[in-house]
Amino acid sequence: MNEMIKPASGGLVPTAPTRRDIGIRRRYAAERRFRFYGLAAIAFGLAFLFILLWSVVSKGYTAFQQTEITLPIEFSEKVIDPGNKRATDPNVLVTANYPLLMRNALAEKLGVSATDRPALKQISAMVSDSARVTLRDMVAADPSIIGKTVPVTVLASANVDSAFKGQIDLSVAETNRKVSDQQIGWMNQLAEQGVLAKGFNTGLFVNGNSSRPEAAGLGVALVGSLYLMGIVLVLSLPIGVAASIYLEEFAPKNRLTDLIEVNINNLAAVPSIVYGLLGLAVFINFAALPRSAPLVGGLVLTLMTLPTIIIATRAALRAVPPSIRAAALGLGASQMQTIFHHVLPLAMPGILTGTIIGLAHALGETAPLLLIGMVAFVANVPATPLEPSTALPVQIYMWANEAERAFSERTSGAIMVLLAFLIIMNLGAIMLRRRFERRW
Amino acid sequence: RDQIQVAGSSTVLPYAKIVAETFGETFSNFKTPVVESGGSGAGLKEFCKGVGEATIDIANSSRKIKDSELDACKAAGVTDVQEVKIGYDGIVFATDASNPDIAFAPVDLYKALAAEVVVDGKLVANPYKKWSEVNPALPDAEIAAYIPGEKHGTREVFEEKVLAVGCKDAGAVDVIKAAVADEKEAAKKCIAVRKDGLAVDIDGDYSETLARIAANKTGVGVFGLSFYENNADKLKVATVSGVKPSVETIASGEYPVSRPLFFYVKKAHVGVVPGLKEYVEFFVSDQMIGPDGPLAEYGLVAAPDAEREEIRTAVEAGKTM
Amino acid sequence: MSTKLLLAILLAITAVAFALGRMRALSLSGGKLSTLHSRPNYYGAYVALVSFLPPLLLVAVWLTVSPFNVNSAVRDSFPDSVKAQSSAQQSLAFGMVSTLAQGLPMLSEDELASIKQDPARLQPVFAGKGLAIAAEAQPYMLDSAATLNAMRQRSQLALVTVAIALAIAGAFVGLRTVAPQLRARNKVERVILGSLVVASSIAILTTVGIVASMLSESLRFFSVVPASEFFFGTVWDPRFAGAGASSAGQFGLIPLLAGTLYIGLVAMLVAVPVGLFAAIHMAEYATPRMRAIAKPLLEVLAGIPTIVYGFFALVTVGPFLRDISASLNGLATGNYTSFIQAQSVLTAGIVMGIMLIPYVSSLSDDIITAVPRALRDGSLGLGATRSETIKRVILPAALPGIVGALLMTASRAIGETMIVVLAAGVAARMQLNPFEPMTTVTVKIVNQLTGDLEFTSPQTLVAFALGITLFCITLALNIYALYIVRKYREQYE
Amino acid sequence: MNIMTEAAAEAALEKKMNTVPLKMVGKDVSVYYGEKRALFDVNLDVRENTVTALIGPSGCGKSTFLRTLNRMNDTIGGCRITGTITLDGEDIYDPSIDVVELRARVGMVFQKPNPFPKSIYENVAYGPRIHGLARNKADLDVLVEQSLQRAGLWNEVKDRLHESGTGLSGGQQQRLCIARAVAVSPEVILMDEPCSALDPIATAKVEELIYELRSNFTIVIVTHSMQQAARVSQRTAMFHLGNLVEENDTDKMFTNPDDQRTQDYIMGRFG
Amino acid sequence: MNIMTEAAAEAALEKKMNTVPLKMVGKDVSVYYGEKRALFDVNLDVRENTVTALIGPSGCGKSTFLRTLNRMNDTIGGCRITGTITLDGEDIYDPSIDVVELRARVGMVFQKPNPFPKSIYENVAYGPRIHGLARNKADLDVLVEQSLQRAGLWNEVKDRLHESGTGLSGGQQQRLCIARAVAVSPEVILMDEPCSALDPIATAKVEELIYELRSNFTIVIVTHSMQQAARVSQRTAMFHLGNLVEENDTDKMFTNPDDQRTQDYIMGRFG
Ligand SMILES: Nc1ncnc2c1ncn2[C@@H]1O[C@H](COP(=O)(O)OP(=O)(O)OP(=O)(O)O)[C@@H](O)[C@H]1O
Ligand SMILES: Nc1ncnc2c1ncn2[C@@H]1O[C@H](COP(=O)(O)OP(=O)(O)OP(=O)(O)O)[C@@H](O)[C@H]1O
Ligand SMILES: [Mg+2]
Ligand SMILES: [Mg+2]
Ligand SMILES: O=P([O-])([O-])[O-]
Repeated sequence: MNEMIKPASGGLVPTAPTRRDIGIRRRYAAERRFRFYGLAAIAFGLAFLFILLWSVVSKGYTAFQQTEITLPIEFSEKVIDPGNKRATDPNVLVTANYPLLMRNALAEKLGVSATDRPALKQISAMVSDSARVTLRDMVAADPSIIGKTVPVTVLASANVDSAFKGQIDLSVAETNRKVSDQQIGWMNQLAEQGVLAKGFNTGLFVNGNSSRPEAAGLGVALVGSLYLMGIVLVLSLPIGVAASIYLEEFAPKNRLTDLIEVNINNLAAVPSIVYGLLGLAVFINFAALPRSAPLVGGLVLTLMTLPTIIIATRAALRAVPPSIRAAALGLGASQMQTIFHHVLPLAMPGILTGTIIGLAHALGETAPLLLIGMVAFVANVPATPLEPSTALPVQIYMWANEAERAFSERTSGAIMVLLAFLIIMNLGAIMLRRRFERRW
Repeated sequence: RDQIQVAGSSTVLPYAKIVAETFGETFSNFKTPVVESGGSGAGLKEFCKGVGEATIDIANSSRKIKDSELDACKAAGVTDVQEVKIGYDGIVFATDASNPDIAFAPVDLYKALAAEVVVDGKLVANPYKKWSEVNPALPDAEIAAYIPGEKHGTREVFEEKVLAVGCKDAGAVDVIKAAVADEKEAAKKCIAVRKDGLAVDIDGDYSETLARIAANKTGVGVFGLSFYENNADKLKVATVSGVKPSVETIASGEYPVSRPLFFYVKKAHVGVVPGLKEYVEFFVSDQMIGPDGPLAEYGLVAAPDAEREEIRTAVEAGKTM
Repeated sequence: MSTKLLLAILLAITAVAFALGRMRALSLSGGKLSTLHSRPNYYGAYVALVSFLPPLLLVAVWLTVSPFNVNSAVRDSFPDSVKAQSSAQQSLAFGMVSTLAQGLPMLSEDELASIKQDPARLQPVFAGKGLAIAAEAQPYMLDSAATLNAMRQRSQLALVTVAIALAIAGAFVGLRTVAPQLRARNKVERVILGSLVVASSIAILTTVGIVASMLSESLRFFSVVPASEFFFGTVWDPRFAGAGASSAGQFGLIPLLAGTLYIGLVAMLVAVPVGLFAAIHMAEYATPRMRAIAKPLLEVLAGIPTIVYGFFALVTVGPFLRDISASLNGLATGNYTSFIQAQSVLTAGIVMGIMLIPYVSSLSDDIITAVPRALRDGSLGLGATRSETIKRVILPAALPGIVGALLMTASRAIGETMIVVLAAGVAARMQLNPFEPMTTVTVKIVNQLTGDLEFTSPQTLVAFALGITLFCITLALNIYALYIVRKYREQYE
Repeated sequence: MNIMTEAAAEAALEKKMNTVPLKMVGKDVSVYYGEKRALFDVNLDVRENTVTALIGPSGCGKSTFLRTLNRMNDTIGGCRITGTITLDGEDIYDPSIDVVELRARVGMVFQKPNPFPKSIYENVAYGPRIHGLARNKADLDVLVEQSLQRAGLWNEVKDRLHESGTGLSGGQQQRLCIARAVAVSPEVILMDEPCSALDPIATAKVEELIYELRSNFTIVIVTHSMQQAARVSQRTAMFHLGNLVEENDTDKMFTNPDDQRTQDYIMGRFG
Repeated sequence: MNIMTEAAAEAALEKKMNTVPLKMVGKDVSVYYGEKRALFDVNLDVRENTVTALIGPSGCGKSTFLRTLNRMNDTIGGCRITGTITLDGEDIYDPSIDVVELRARVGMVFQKPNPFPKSIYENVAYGPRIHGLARNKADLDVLVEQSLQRAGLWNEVKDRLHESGTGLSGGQQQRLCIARAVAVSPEVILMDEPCSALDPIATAKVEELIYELRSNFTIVIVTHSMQQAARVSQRTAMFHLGNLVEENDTDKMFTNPDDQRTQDYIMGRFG
């Protein structure tokens, strides 16, 4: 072993080249160790990714299902419009006691007497309050429905939903949980009859936020995030690339450009909430853009993302070999042509990497949105980027802080949706990048 | 602008959300108001930026607006501010459901959590490590308390209604007064919380406190009543001075630790921003803040009948501060 | 005519101008393109620019200036009683007027007349049109709204006329100047260069904006709390400083700074080796397949929102570390108490480090891949093993780039908030034990800004001072980093 | 060895060049790389439709001087030039001069082959495209084929015009670069050791090409091979340590140089 | 021109080589780049302490064959080799063979100069360092100086050993690469057109070096210059379109080749 480690002497002068021991075994051990470190590093990263994903998915997959109650409901005129005034007062149909319809139908199904008030109250609690809106919308769409009996699907309340998914610990004392044994019994009964069943939770993707977990959805957040991403992409990629090209290729190299470079690096380090302060001061207080609007959010996130993209783009431009530039210049291409025809396409993989990282960062950002009013309860889906909206991470953040248990699976579900977005973005970028990637 | 904009306290947020949502469903000609969260101070700051389309209409607050803040408001042109009380928030102490029942007295909490306590008539750095050292009736577990961070309004209530009271009960006030001449300083010493890691400030929301208790089963956390009620299966609530917190005991004043919740309306916007007037009136109606309303169901402690009536008349009259 | 339509027309004119410019250049060349200074497309682009830029500028200026004119004119038409009110009140009134103006065209003559007679009907009528109007609309507002609409229309009409005229005139002038000797390419390129300069200046404007938006509030803070107490204070306890005069040092920056650096350091200790080794492995050893799978997967780590990491740290990593430390301690000493707290510098550092891995690995991977093949060959041809080649040739060549990547990463570590809040806690303490909680500057910035604290007090103002301080510190770091990179930068090829 | 001697013989048959009009004139040209001075007051004329060879030992400044002729030095940070260089009497360093136009007129082939990482076709078509030298695809195809043929590359690549130019062998790459430069038909072509990666046959082809081109183009070629200089050029300039040692007709230079250093260099006595 | 003829004369004085022992033997070597076959069943012997020159037109596979000799082709994705190559009788493509050790024994100088972006000193010291050839700094200093001197670079760089190797001119860079290879004192040195970037004087120096080295080393050199092949080599192999056309003693090859194609190539009749 010893002679392996000690380098052999001689071989300095061109005397006959004796076979030397160059410590090959030791060097190969080092090589293997080095390789192993790399593998271990990748494995470490991936392991954490999977643990993280697992912890999210195992908690969140149930959010994509929702317990629903499907029942024939009599749209009794006695309940909806006892005074028969709907012709003169359109408000009657809006404010009618729709939940009563639902309760009566359920009570009938379960054979509960109409005078057993405590039981009726418990039955009411099994149906989501959103049933009111569901039924009202049906009546509003077609007032002739009044008096008929129509099968209707409404959401079960969050507590029943959780219980049906087995998320409620039934061993806890009845007073300390949100569903009573009686309700559980009914739930099982209804499930057996096929009245109560789990269905795919479309509401999660189309509904706006709600204070009722069962009716709360990501609709607003999805639209908001789409607006945000659209604005950030459309603004930050061209501006970032343009700025990088100027700084890297045209700007004279002097103190001023040094300062700008340092400054841009520094902007990447500024905590994101500071961009929120800036956005509040500039876009809302000065430019009088509306609060809570994705436009403002997009602008703020653009400013936040720009440094990342500029830094990555400059690095990518710098990595293009000078000989390519010389070749084009030597043919009489202008500097602009050289850059746009040759350098930029070659730098594209790096630029895309930077852009993905920047966008991903922007997509997951909450803090700066706090100050410009996007961390908010918004129920109406925004039609334009100027209307109030939230964003996915904001929704996650807000749901994570909700007291109701049923929100926690939705939080994880929302995280899954966000991750799905990220993965789609990554895949797209990888596809693009693979078309360009090369080694010199 | 066709939407009401609300900002402020995260404590009031769930209630405001329920009202906003119901408002949007009931008044189909108005859009659902936008309710931002961000804290009472931040909400009031936006509120006091000025008057006009670009400013918010309502600030939720889990505390009364401060005089200095009101002055700042006025300086920025927000001269007429309506204060609306919506009810009370109870503050409870709870541990993991697996623990035995706990009964706290303010003095126990003071002794366990204060920075300095009186031992043998002298003020010393808090020496207690276990609850049982503080009071043998308490469990033999290490002290670990998750209390609201200093940014939270709840912290002030905790200090005033628990620590200060406990300080007095323990008879520490006199010792402290003897040591510190200044009245104000003395009061501060009474409510200073130990900083050796046994009392952990939580700057996040109650869900963070809950997660910490889940991770440390013997820890004691401070929660809002509504949060506790929604998670009663995971938590065990402690009595304070022998009273178990509930909507009833808090409404009756038996349970000592509670605080009022407010929102502030920009008078200048009422009647100008579509739906604002209606929203405010809807909020204070018994349908919402009454004892059978959805807010109470969620955990708000409704104000007594007379007080609610008072609130409504004040709103109707457009009384400003 | 709406502004959108106007822009569409301008674009159409521009397109025509482009085509004409190109055609003219072609015809001037008489079929011999080499007589032209530039390619015909450049002439087209030149004419297009001449025809498009001036009206665009006009539209931009007009749209910013004209509302001011119109608005002040409308306000002048308010009754004196309104004018007597504060300007805020007036602007609210104006807001209602413009809402009305929006709804006015929707009304029929009859409805208009009925409203004029009975202002109380105003709200229901508009509500019927789907327009929410506040309760206190007044009759004079209808007239003002009509005036507003008329003035807006006039202004818009004028704008359209002038802009289109300008576009056409521009196209003509452009076409006239087209000549074989015209340096069309240079001119077009100058415009492009101009836009590049504008793009670059955004970064500077951002900085100016950030500094400006924080400076005045910071100065207010420093007028209450002496700078020396802030910068050299070793106790962070802002709660009591506002009230008492004698409580010096309560706004001490040092513990926050210590926490920031400590947690950042731990995070970098995790992220740099892991990220760098992963990057090296992917660039130099991994099969294309593995690279194609592992690299995007690792990048997913960068995309996970920090709040998710925060909860991951809070519910998974923290308790795990605590429990493992308890068992370790138990094995070693028989005393099963944990020496790592669930909330600690270590927890925050590890989780933040994991988040940063892809930042290091992706950027380094690209940089390593960019090292020319000839350098690899040179080293391998001398009998170096791959790892020797990497360690001694490739990494040194890629070093400036990697240092840049690491700096970016480090700055992310310093600017990170949510993970720290959940994983390291909010206790501002000064100590060296990585197993104990600490907190960072960013956490305090967020907390002081979003809390329940009185917004006029130093407690919230201190956030701005913290922000500016962090800004200056990272600036200094970056200047130093640039100096290092410059010193060691090598141009290959 | 026959090629060489034949070429040398031909070169010897050239007329005296003093009467040929000047295409480019360098006057007191000095070049600095930062602090380091690489050229010292070089005065060198390039005659129209003539091949001028620049010779000299490694590092003497041949490439540097060549690059001043089409202002490629502009692209090197810290490179500074004093003196004047004119092209057809115009100062090419005049601020009013468009360097792009200049480089279209004064083309360049580099020492290290630097094909674009694009297809072979695109490599050659690029110049004509940006300068608008072809009206349509057919034109372009013809131009590309001609250029590749002139560079002696057509037969080797005609079946894979759309494969990447970087996949060629070193020699092929360099000939591709020559084809690329020729495709723009500049007035002056600068070549920096264009044959250093070529085998003798390809070299001979390129030399033939140069020979053929000089009736229409002015060519300046840097070469490390004195045989090549003798074969292809009519004028030769000898550099040493940044100084122009001698500029003369090629046949005179290689038979009876004026300067002792040239003599020594040619005889291999220093370097 | 004197150098060349002198060298050629010297080369002509060499003895017949058939008796010299074989250092490396290639048997039926074929190389594929993906689908493309670049070498066709080449059988070539490299004799000990001999300079073997590989000549042939551009793209004929000289570099490819050279790279098979120290398995540099391993580093090219998609490159596949069949046949056997032995070094001292050992199959170098045997799985048990260690490529690092192999490359330490069979060194290489490339066509394009590729100095590391490090100081000149570090460039040369790199090989000895990784192989542990110097016991201490003084040893290493000596080794670096010797190597640079052998590459004819010492005088030019001795004052700036710690400046970057990439700052040198092309010729200087290539000589630096040669110095770097020599510093490891391998048994076989492969050189891929090592002089293509060098001026005649430097070339002469390198040739002299090769001449000197061959008493201790086995050298395989790819060159595009038949004169160079004639001057420095004892054996010459001629490639054409991926085939080995002829392998012969150099003096025979250049005076009386066996193969018609060789004859034609040398006379410049094809390519
Ligand atoms: N970019 C540069 N920066 C600094 N010095 C340089 C640069 N390019 C060349 N030099 C120096 O200028 C001098 C002349 O270099 P040049 O490349 O012109 O020589 P050359 O005659 O072309 O040599 P070769 O025959 O080796 O190509 C050399 O000493 C070289 O080191
Ligand atoms: N990495 C590669 N991938 C694909 N084909 C290659 C690669 N390298 C070389 N070739 C092809 O293999 C053939 C032989 O190339 P090689 O480089 O060995 O030629 P050469 O004789 O060295 O030429 P030159 O004198 O120009 O250097 C050529 O046709 C070339 O295009
Ligand atoms: Mg040169
Ligand atoms: Mg080759
Ligand atoms: O968010 P709070 O102001 O209620 O703590």
